[in-house]
Amino acid sequence: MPVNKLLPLSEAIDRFVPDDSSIATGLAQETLIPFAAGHELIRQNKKRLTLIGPISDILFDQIIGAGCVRTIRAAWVGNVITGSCYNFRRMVENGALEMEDHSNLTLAMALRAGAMGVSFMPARTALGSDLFKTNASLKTMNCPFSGDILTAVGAIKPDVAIVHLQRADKFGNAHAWGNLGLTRDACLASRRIIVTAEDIVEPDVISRDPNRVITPGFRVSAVVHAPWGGHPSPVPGYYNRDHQAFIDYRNQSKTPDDFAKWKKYWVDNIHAPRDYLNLVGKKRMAELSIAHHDISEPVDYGY
Amino acid sequence: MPVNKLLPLSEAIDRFVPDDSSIATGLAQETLIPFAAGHELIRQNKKRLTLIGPISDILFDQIIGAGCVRTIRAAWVGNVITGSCYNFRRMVENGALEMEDHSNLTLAMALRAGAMGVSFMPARTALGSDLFKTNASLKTMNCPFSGDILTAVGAIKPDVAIVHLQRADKFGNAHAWGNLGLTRDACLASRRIIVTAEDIVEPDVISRDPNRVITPGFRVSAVVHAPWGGHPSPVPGYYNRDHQAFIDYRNQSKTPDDFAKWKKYWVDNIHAPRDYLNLVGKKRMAELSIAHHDISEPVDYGY
Amino acid sequence: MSYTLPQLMVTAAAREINDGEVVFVGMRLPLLGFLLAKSTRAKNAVGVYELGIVRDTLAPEPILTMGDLPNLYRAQWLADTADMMGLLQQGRVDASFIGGAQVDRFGNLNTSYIGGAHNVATRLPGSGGACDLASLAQRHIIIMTHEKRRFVPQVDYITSPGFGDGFGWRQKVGLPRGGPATVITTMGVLKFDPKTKEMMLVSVHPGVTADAVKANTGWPLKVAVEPAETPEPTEEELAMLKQFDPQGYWTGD
Amino acid sequence: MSYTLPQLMVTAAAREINDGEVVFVGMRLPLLGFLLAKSTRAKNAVGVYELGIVRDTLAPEPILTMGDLPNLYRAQWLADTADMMGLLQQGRVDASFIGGAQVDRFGNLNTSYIGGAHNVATRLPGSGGACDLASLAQRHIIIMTHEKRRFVPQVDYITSPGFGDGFGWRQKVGLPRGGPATVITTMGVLKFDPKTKEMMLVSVHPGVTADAVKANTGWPLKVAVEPAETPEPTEEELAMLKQFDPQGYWTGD
Repeated sequence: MPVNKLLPLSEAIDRFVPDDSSIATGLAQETLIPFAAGHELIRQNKKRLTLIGPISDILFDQIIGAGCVRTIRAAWVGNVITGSCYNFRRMVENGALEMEDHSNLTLAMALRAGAMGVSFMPARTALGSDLFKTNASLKTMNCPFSGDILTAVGAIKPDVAIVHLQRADKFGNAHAWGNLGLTRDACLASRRIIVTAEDIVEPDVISRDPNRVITPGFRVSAVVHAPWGGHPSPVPGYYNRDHQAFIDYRNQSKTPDDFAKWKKYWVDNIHAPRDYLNLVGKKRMAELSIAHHDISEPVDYGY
Repeated sequence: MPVNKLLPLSEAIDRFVPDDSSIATGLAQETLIPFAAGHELIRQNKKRLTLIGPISDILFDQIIGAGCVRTIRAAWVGNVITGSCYNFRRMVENGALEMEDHSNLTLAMALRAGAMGVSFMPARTALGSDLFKTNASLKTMNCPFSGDILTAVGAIKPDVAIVHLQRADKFGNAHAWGNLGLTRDACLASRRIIVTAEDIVEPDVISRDPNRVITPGFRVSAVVHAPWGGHPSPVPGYYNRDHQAFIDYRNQSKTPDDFAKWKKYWVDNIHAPRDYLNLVGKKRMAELSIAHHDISEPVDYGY
Repeated sequence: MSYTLPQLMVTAAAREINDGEVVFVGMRLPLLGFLLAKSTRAKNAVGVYELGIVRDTLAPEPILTMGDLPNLYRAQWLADTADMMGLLQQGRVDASFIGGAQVDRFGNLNTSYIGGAHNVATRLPGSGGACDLASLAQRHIIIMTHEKRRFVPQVDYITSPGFGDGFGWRQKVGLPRGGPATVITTMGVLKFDPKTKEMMLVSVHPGVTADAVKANTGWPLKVAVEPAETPEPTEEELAMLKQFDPQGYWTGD
Repeated sequence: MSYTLPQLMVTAAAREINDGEVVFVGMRLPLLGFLLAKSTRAKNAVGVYELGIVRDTLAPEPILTMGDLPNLYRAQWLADTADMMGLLQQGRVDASFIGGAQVDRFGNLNTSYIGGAHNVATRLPGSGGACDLASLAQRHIIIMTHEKRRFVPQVDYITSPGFGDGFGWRQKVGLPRGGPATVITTMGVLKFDPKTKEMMLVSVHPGVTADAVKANTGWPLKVAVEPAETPEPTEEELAMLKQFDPQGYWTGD
C-alpha cells in the first residue's frame, strides 16, 4: 500500500523546503501559480532560496520582497499585465540578487536535461545574445555531427518543485490540465515534488485517467489541499484570472513600505487558509468562478 | 476554416508516401500499431522505404517480406510473444537490408532531436556497446560543462509519421490515450503526419479536451477512418490484443512461400476495409472487444 | 475618423501577417494585432503561444494574458512550452512580435539591463520568450515607443538578437534563420536595408514628419526616398479592436 | 513437489527484488518474476515499463505483453517512452531484467548478431530497451538458457554492456553506474566477482552439479567454494505463478 502524503501546507513547506533550497515554481507560466505555497515560504521566513521558473508573474517578486531569496534562475520576472515588478527591480539594481538570465527555451531545456538525467541539452536559440554573459549555464558548442554552432544549456535539478494542480489523491498522483508550460519536465527534474491541489479526490478519480497524470505518486513528497491556492492566477476548471489583484499589487508594492503593508495584509495575517478566502471575499470569488463550462469527452481505459 | 483532410486509406498512402520515403510507425510499441496502413504500403508495392520505429511487433517484418524496404532504423524487430521474425532475419543475413541499430532510448532521443529542431540529443546509454559500430547516428562526445563522456544521438526527421489513434476530426486534430511510446516526438519530428483513426468524430469531441490532442491538425496531412486499423495490436478503449494472430503469423511466415501465402490471404485479397473485417470475423472481434469498461473522469475547460 | 495611436500601431501590426501563416503570439499590442489579422486578412492563421497553446480560432471573450481561460477554451492543442519551442526551433513559425525597451540601428533589443549587466541603471523583466522568437522565427516584428533614449546606436545588452553588427552577423554567430522584418513605433514604420541590415524609415504615421522621427532617433536614421504615410485603421478594424479590448486597457488613449 | 524449470527460474528472479524498489520490467519470465515479487516480498515495488507505463498494482488479468490492455488499466502513470527513459537515466531505477541469446564471462550480452555484424550467422531481434537497462539501471539481472554455445568467452557483438573486459571498464567507457548483478540460468545462479567482475557460479538448481554447469559453459567457469542449491518455489509461489500464466505460455514444460 502506498504512503499517505497528505499534509497541511505549513508542515509540507516546513518539512520539505529547508533554507537554501532551490525551488522550481510558477512553471505553467500565467496559469496555476502556487501563490498559497509561495506565501507560506514567506510566513516561514525561508532564507537564501534559489527560485527557478519561466516568468513567475508577481509571485517571485513577493518572495524576493520578503527577503527569502538569494538567486533567481528565470527568463522573465515581472507583472504580466503591468510590466516591471519593484522588489525584483530594486534588489537587482542594488546587487542584492544573483541573476541567471534565461530565455523560456533555455530554461525549458535546462529542466528537460534534468528530467532526462543528462548534463545538458542543445538548442539553437540565444546565439549572439548577451544571455551568455549573465548565465553560466549557457555555452556555445559545435554539433558532433554537423559542426553547427549550438547553445549548450546546462541541466537544472531543483531540490523541490512546488506545483499547484487541479486534483490529486492522498498518495500524490495528480491531474493537471490546461497549458502546462514547463511543469512536466520541472517535476521530473526535481529531487522532491510538493503538490498543492484544488481538490483531494478518491484515488480512482486519478487512476481512471492515467494519461492526465502530471505527477506520478511515487515521485511526490507531499500533497496539500489548497482551494484557491492558485489565486490570483487562473486555474482551468476552477476560476478565472483575477486581473484586479495584479493591478492592485503593482500599485501597492512600489516602495518597501508599501510592500510591507501589502505583505502584512495578504500574507502575515493569514493564519489558516480560511483567512485568505475571507480576504478575497465571496463576491469576488463568485465573479471569478467558471460561468461557461466545457466538459471533456470521456475515454475508456477498459480491457 | 481549416481544410478537410479526410481521405480513403489508399489515397492517403498514394498521395503522401512516395517510393523512397522514410516512415516512422509502430511508435507506441505494442499498442496502436497501424497495421491497416502498413498493409496498404504493401498493396501499393512501395519501394526502397526506410522504416523507423522502436520495436514494430511483426508489422516491419511484413513490409520487409513484401520487398518494400531498403533501410531499417529500429531498436528491435521481431514478434514480441514468439521472438524472431523470419523475413527480417533472412534479409539481414543475406545483406539485403541496411540496418541502423538503435536502443529504445537512442531512437527516442533521435526523434526528440527532430521534434525539437536540433541536430542531436545527448544520452548516457549504450556507451561501450557495439551499437556504435552499426549505427552512424551515434557518436561519443564530452559534455561541454562536466567533460563526462556522453552518447550523441543524431536527429531523425522522417518524411512521414503514420499513426493509428482512437479518434480524430476531419481536420486532423486527434486524441490518443494509453501508453504513447515515441508517438508524440515522432509526429512532431516528421515532415508529414498520416492519422488513421478508429472513429472520425465531430470537432468539438476533440476540442473539448485539447490536452489529449497528440496530433494538432495544422501538422497533419491526411486523416483516414480505419476501424480495427490497429488489429491485431491492442487499441485502448476499442479492442484487446489478438495474441493468436501473432502466433499464427509466426507459423505462417517461416519460409518465403509461407509468407507469400500469408500475404495473399491477409493483404493482397483485401480490396476494401470490409474485406479485412470479414476475414477477422465477427466472433473473434467480439472476443477481443472491451469487456470491462473503465471511463475517465471528465474535466472542465470552461471560463 | 478618430482612433488612438495604439489602434493605428495594432492595425499596422495586423497587416504584417499573411493568411495561413503560423504566428508565435505575444502579449499586449502583438496579441491584439494577431487577433485583428485573424479576423480580417489572415483568417487561416494559426496562433502559437509559448506557455503551451495552439489555437486557430478567436477566444470567445477578450483576454488580457495568454493564460486567461478563454484562450484555453477549445484550443487546437494544449501542451508543453517545449513543444511550442520545438515548432519554433524547427523553423515552422513564420512570424512573431516582440516589444522592446531599447533597440539599436541593427534591430537588437534590450529588455534586461539598461546600463548593461555590470552597471545596472534599470533592471527590466528580461527575455521571457523574446530571445527565442528573435533567434528562431522566420521573421519578427518589433513594436516600440519611439523615443531617442530607446532608439540608441547600440543597445546596452542584447536580450533578443537582431542583425548584430550588420549583414552576415546572424549566420556568423550560428543563428539558423530569421531576423527583424519590421519595426512599428509610435511615430512610423521602419524596415531593414537588405544590403546593410540597418534600420530605415519607410512610413510615417499621419501628422508625423520624417524629420520628427529622425529627431527622436539616437543615430542618423536613414529614410526611404519617399516615405509613405501609415494607412489609418478602417471603421471595421476599429470595431473589431473594440471587441478585443473593450476597456481600452491596451489601446485606450 | 512438482514444478517446471521456468517456474524455478522465475521464483529465483522474484527473490532478486526488494520491497519498495523501482523495477524496469521486461517481457516473459522477467515480467512474471516482477509480478511474483510484487505479490510476495516486494508489495511496494513500482514497475516501470519502457513503452510508457508506471504501475504499483497488479494487472487485473494475465498479460502476455506489456501493452496488453489490463496492464494499462488503473496504471499510476501513462506517458512517453522518453519519460520512462528519463527515470532510468537519472538513476531512479533500482533493478531490471534482461534475457539474452549470448553472454560472456563479464556479463556482456548479445541479442543482435551471432557471428558479428560483418559476418552475420544469425540476426536476432536487437536491443529494444535492453541496452538502456544494462547501461543505466542500478543493477540488472540476466535470465538465460545455459548452453555452451550461449555462454561464450567473448560475445560476437555487445548489445547490452556488462562489465566489458573486467573491473573498471564501465567507468572507463563512461557508463554512469550499474552492471549485471545476477545471472539466472536453466542450470543455476551466477554472480560476479567484486574484484575481477568475472562471472562465478554461486548456486545450482536441484539435481544439477557444478561440473555439469562448467561443462555447459564456454570458458573455465569459476565456482564459489560451496555452491548452494537454488531454493525451490513454494506452494504459494507456484499458485501465484499459475494465476499470472494460466496457460503456462511462459512457464509450462
